[in-house]
Amino acid sequence: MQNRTFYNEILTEHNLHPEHKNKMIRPTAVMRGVNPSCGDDISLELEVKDGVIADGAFKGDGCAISQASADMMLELVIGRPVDEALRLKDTFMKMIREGVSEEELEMLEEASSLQDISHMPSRVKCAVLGWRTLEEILTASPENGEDSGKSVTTENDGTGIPGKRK
Amino acid sequence: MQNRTFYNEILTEHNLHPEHKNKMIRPTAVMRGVNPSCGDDISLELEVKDGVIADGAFKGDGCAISQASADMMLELVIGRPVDEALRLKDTFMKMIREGVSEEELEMLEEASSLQDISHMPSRVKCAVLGWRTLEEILTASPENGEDSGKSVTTENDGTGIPGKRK
Amino acid sequence: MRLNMTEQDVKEIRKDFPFFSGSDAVYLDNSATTQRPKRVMDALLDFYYHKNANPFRGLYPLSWEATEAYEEARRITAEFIGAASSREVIFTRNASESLNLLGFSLGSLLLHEGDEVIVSVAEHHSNMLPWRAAAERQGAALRYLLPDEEGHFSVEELKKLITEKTRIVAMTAMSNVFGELYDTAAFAAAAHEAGAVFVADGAQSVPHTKTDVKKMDCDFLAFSGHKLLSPMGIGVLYGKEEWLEKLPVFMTGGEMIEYVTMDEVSYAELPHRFEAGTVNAGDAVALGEAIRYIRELGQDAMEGRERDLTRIAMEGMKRIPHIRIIGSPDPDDHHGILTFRVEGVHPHDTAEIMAGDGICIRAGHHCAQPLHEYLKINSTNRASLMFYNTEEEIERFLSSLGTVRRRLGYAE
Amino acid sequence: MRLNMTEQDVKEIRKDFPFFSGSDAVYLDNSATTQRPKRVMDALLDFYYHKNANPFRGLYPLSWEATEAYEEARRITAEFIGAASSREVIFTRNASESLNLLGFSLGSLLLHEGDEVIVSVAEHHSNMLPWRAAAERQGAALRYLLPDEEGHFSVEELKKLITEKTRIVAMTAMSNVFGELYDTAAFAAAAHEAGAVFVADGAQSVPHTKTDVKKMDCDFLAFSGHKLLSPMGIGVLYGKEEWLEKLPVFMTGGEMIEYVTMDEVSYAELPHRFEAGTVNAGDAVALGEAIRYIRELGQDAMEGRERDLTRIAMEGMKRIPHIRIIGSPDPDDHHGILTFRVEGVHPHDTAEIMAGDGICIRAGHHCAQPLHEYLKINSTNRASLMFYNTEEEIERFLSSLGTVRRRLGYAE
Ligand SMILES: Cc1ncc(COP(=O)(O)O)c(C=O)c1O
Ligand SMILES: Cc1ncc(COP(=O)(O)O)c(C=O)c1O
Ligand code: FES
Ligand code: FES
Repeated sequence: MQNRTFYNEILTEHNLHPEHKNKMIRPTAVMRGVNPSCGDDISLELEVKDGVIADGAFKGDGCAISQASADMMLELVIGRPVDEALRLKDTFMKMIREGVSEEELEMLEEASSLQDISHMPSRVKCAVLGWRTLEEILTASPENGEDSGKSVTTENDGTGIPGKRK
Repeated sequence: MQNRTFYNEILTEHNLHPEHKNKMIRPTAVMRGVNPSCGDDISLELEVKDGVIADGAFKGDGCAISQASADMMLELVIGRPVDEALRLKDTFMKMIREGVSEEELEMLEEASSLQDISHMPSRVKCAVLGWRTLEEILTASPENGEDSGKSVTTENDGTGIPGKRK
Repeated sequence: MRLNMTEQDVKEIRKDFPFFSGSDAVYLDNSATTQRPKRVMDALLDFYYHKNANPFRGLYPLSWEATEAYEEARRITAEFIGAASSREVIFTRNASESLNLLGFSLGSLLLHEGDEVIVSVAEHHSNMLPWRAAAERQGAALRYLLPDEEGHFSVEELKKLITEKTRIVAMTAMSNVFGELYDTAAFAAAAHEAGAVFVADGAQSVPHTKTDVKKMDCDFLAFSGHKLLSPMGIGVLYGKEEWLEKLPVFMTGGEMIEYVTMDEVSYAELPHRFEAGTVNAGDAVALGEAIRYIRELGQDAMEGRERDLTRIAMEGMKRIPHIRIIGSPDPDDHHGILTFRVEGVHPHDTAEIMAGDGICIRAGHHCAQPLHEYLKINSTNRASLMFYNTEEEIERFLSSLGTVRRRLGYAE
Repeated sequence: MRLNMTEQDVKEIRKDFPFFSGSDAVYLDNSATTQRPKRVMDALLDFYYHKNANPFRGLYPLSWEATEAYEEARRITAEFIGAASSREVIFTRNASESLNLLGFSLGSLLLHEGDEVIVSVAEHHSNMLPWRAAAERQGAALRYLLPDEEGHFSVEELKKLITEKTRIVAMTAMSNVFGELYDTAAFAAAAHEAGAVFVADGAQSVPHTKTDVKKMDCDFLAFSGHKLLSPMGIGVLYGKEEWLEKLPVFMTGGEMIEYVTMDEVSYAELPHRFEAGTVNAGDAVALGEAIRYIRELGQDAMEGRERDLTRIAMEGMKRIPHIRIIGSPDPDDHHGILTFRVEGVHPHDTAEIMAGDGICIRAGHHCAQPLHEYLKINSTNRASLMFYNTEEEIERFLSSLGTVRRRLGYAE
């Protein structure tokens, strides 16, 4: 376990001083992501205009990893077209599941700092919570201002977590 | 375990050729003794007259030990007063539980051949089945010709059997 | 993986089992419980000495290792019985707990007033009493499937017994009295045709023949580790995922929840929702190791060896006068289980006399008392073999058996 | 029997535990499960290698030895908790199974429409969900006994909660979150006064303090072997004989019957009628050995040692800024259990960071989610000590804990 290095400056900075947490935006879509085993949840808000993520924010409680990951994710996808954001999501998931090339890693910008999470199987669910919620929001109702009432969990999505809630 | 010697001639003789099994008598009292775990049971019949066991017989199924023991018991108690039979019962039980003196052993006549049963804890219940039924019949309704409807079991009378049905 | 197993091989194999070096008893009560190879117990110790923590509960590496070891045991068990995924494998204490879980949960799911449950009359009490209790709780009726005199069950008979009220058919895949292996797939098909669920008791079949739950097409299968070279604290309930998803939970408590508030509770994913409280990771890991050992020996070789020993034993028994063997006259129907009576001798005396010769066999009803009632026999003796028994041991068994009547005073 | 236990003694004692020689982790999750002395596992091996047979089932000497070993474990367990006889000791898989047995059997015996069950809000899920399920099945209602902010429960509050409809009061003898030991006798007396049955959860209390069920006057007591230096497959349900005699059976099957016909069944004597299927004799024997070991060490010495360590740990924690300890401010109320939060840091991050330093502590709700809901805390960390922890380990724990906030980016 490389915790000493894992809780690095990028992560702690995004956790303690998140850019996009509790920010006021005019969301066109809202979705909740929940990890019942730890009781943590986030609520992700996006403003999608003409196929582009114009703005985004999140609320909620969670560990440093989930909070920082959501913040880095928003930093990365705001201003990008929906399909590009979804591709970045794929790359992020791939980074955690099987690893990616240097090139792909660079595309993830600061979010790439989470690559070692794969060695911490119990925390994968934290790192992917924001991303899975993003995926759901974008594929369920990309242009929709209504809260679909659905929510997402990353505790049984087979992201390679051994044990209980695979 | 001294089985080779345990199934000795006295025992096998009383088992294969019981003197008192299925004998026709005019019983004044009848009682059933059952060992549910092996499914075996005997029915003990006594003809008690003026405080003396004038005659006795048994029916039923069971292992060689239970059958021989019941037969030896009847051989011993027929013709004796009720209180003497009960004292012999006490001596028999004591022989199995803790051991008895040479003198006491002799009083039991052939029934003393069962003394080593104490080394075969699972078979104690067999050896005492007849005796416990005798005790019950003599203390419950010594002079009574009616079947009391009760029955006896030796599987949970704490005769020193370890385990299950003590 | 061995393709066959000779007497010489077995003498080597027995060195894997510390029990045999410490005892010269002839252990022929393998259907009750088996002995255990050293490597199985070593795996247990390795878990307790190097990976021990409460699985699932901690974030620290040790707890993850414990979780991994436990889940790895589940995966290997799933593979061993041909389950579609390890979500279909629930660890229990023993086959009895597996079947009670079903009695309670499947019973309450499927049984209503007037419904029917079919069990065979040859069931072990553990696959009979839970259904009787379930039927009683739910106001359903129990029907008995009866075998012929040789212990064969017929699918036709089952079909005759099935009505539109039949909800559950529970039947052993291999009888612990007859030793016969039944064609579970055929009985399951008859049940399914009528819309009933088929529960197979694999306590005897899993240790003695290759198991493929897909081929058997049973909806549930129960078995015990301790009859499969493993410790006494672990059993398995296999269930088809679609059924497990519908099944109400049984025991509740730690580990089997997703979240609990003062008013609400939501249960964990399969298979965890059926495993309340701290899991028996140590024994599960040992079961995993036993399965690895069995696969290395080769299940076909084991089964072949048991067939050979059964033939030798049964032929020997047929040569001894006054022996009555229960079930089929064909040794290949017995899978190492030889239930018998010595005429004129009470089975407890037979077992006692043979115990004096160091032969460990059983006397009684082998937890199948209704079968004995049906066969109109008070009790029987049973010798049950395992691949690790030797021809020498069979000889000792036969020669002791041959003297029983004489030692009880019969001329012959 | 030791009268006290110094740091030096403990260094010797740790040599009894193979786990410690193989790991330099600081294991502080003892409330979840403990480590095991070699002699406990040796007793297990001795059983499997030299006495292994299915207890109760055979007439041959081996089976009697197995039975004797199992029953001897029961006797020593009965003695250890002050039971009147070993008929009052039922072996189960773990505390959870013991409590589920009660939920089903005592629930169906005592609870009717409109009746009430009281549990404390601090109960482990295993002593809460079985009662919620029982209440739901029987149409009864569940009431929560609430503690004050420091984790103390009051008998007065219980009396206020009890009505003439209260049938069962189920309460832990020691909280796995607060670490506080409750005066079971006083709570039981309040229950008894109202004619209710008192069920004590001893999962945490039995390993950490001398148990005398007569003094506690509880009607039932549940605990687990794996929290008591034993393997994971054995638990205990103690019950007063008069109650056990009335209690309907729970699981059915082999071993727990007297006789079975096709239509009738009669159950075995106490305690066997509550032990369906092959018993876990191996783990029971190991539990017996663990109890012997504990008695040799001396329970007072163990308890004293745990009190000393708790004081050191708690004083150290109080010196670290931004640490909030849950429950009583008095170390003597904690019995080795220190549940806490690092302000501003999510407990999973605290546990993860400390795991990186080799410190094994817990994060989450410790299977007491309703208590966390009541305390309005999402989750917490928990360090739980055992007599075998060292002062050095407490130092390592404290120094790691002192760095958590800094490593998460806080200035201090
Ligand atoms: C056919 C069969 N079913 C069920 C059982 C019950 O297994 P266990 O006692 O391990 O629960 C046994 C063995 O005792 C058995 O032979
Ligand atoms: C207070 C309390 N009760 C019950 C349990 C349940 O014990 P087990 O998981 O061994 O069944 C535990 C431990 O997990 C506990 O701490
Ligand atoms: S621990 Fe809950 S999201 Fe990380
Ligand atoms: S075995 Fe039944 S009386 Fe002896």
